[in-house]
Amino acid sequence: MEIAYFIETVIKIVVILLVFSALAGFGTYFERKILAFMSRRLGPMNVGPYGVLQIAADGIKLFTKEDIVPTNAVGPIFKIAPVITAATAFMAAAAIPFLPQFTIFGYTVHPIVADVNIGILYILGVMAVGFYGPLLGSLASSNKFALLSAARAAAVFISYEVVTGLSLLAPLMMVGSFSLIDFNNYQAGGISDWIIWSQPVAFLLFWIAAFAETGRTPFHLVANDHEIIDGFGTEYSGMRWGLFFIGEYANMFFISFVIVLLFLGGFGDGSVLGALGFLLKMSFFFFFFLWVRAAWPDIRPDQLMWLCWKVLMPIAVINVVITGFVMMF
Amino acid sequence: MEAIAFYTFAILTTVMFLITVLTNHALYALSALAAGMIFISAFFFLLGADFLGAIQIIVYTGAVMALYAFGMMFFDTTRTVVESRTSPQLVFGLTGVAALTVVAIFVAPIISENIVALYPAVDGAGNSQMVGMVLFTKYLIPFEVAAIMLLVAMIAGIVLAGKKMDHSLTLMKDEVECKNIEKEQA
Amino acid sequence: MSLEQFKNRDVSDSGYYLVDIDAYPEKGFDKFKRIVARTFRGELFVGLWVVMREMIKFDIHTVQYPKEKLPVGPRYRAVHEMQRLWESGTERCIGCGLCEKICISDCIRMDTKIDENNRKVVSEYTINLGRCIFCGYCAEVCPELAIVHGGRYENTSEQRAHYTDYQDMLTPFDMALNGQVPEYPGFGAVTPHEDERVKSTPLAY
Amino acid sequence: MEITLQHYLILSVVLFAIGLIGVLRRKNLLLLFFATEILLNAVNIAFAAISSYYGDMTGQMFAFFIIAVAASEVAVGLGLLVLWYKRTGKIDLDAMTSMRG
Repeated sequence: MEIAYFIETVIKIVVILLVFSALAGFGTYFERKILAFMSRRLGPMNVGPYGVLQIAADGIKLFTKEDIVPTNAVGPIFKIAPVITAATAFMAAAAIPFLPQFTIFGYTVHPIVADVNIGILYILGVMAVGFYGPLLGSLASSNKFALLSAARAAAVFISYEVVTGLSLLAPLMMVGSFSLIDFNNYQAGGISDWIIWSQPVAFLLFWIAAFAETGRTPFHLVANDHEIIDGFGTEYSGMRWGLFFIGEYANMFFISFVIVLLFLGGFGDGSVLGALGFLLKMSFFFFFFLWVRAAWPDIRPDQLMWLCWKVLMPIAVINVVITGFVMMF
Repeated sequence: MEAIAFYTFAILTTVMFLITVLTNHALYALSALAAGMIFISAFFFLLGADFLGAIQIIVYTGAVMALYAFGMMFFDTTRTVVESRTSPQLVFGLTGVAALTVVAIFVAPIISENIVALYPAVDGAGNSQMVGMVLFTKYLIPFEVAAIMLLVAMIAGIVLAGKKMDHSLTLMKDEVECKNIEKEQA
Repeated sequence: MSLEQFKNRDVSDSGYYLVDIDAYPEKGFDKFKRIVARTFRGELFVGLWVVMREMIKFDIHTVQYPKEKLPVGPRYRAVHEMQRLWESGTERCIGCGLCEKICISDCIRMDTKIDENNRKVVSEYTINLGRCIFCGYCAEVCPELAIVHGGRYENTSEQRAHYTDYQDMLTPFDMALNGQVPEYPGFGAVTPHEDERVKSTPLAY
Repeated sequence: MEITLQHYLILSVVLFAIGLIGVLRRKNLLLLFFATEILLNAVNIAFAAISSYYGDMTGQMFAFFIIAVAASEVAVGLGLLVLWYKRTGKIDLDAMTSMRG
């Protein structure tokens, strides 16, 4: 039993790693295609039919590029920083149930690596660690633009951690558990049981904060391309830069899963329909990341901090207080 | 299984903290300390203190170390830090003596036999539930005091690092010197 | 519209209007009100809707360049062509060297020799297209209309040697015979009934 | 092999000693702060271990309060550090001699 459990866990880890590494690659393809369609272009078309093999071409390019470590950079930390980003993104995936449990060849599979009873805290914590990648990478590359980016990244991530945590408090109070499986079971009754109906404010806040946590466009200040070259990635090249990218896209996928599990019912009662709906809902949130990138401009750093501390955080606190009162009486 | 995990993380933590203490490079120290903090949270998970482990990751690695990193941006991180070492023998000797003393105290069987659980764990409750139960009954006042302390610290941090604090309110020596220099120039 | 009309046109009713710019809010509460107003007017969602509409309409404007090429205007002046005579098929270039002389970026280089018939022929002729700025002086100065600018605009290459082949620039003789060498209307161009007016000499001009 | 409370306590002491080395030998204020963090974390391990092996939540509570104290210490200490650096351009412990009179 012990051995079987061990083997199962290892297989699950390998599957998640492979699937989401590949998905992160395809994420770039989807992003380029959708951004292109939204601006009346075609996007990548040359490699393979409709450019679907673009990811392979990109991968070959990234792997074969010269790996440059600048002279003044702090070598070991410069090299380890991209690994941190990618690794923490996949570590966070350990507590996410990707599908309802299913039985195959008489063996029940739980598509979650570790159902820890502090799942959400764990995910938040590991995603908080994820920003060490940009931070250490920037500090180590001895580039002032990278340093600026690191300062912004630190400020944005720490600030929006607050919003994420506070916005999650209210649903946590209702469910009474940190486990994502418990969250899912709480909303298993159907659409009317979804937490989004009872906690719309928390949902919106978490959604907004998710953009900051993943560093996507309206809050794309970690690597603000049009102001500070490529932010933390300025000195990076080849696969090291690619690892940053994989981390970012994996994070987008995982946070889409988490949003759906927390607020939109997850996989419901665990039927095939529920699993399909789960993937559909998750795809919508991933699509929304790209949609927003096509439509909205970045906001200024001071506006970002203003939004966090003077708008989102008070709303989150008020939401928690109101939820507490409603639950008490 | 537990022994493997314990020894792995014990060695990792020790190595990381040794790097933090002994390196001459501020960035190495920062990274090693952050890694050590994460490895320490592994002990908390091993001990069944899940909530504490998550808090360790979120607060220590997420917030405290980030603040340090923020602080480090004011200094040159790629330069090596020169420590004026006076007498390493004294440092290591004193530390060894202190460590031995603490080991003796902890390992002394008299103490460990007389410990009785003040707030015993409740069966059937998860770790976070137990933490909540104890924290909001017996330790409510310290909890509130800690909250106020954090608030005070936050305001103090804002005031200290704010823009208008380039000149000191207490040490007026520099300003006097500056004014003297200005007068001389004028 | 004549120039006089254009000068006297009425600007006020031709679709121009002043954009209504509100005063910039100074106080904190005014700023808050502006944010609320902007949020609930749904400007953000208008942006979302516009890009989504464009995606659904799928009105793609991409030209997939190496496969599809946009037509080039008839008077486009790009990579040089060396012309031949229609009648005899000999090269028009007489090796005078004026183009080499006038070229301001020094990219034309030619070498001539006297052949067995005691005629001067161009033995080597190169134009470094990597340096050419397409000013058109060489075509301007050519007394024989031997060098002209053609419509070929793809002049990238991986090797400089590719820029130096005289034979590439010579218009193929069958094209010249078929009349595919384009002549554009305008001053100095060959008119349709040129044959009736031109005397039959080896050099038509 | 079973891991007992003694293992954790000894580990805690080892880490504490490492922190002590740091506190004694560091002259750079920022790195001195790092060493104090190691001290606090070493004690946290001991608290959590005792709490776990005696089935008592008090140890974990103390660990929480230690984390809170560490967070406030960082906020204030780092503020002072930045202020000091802005004023003098140094964060060397030996350079802070303005109280010597």
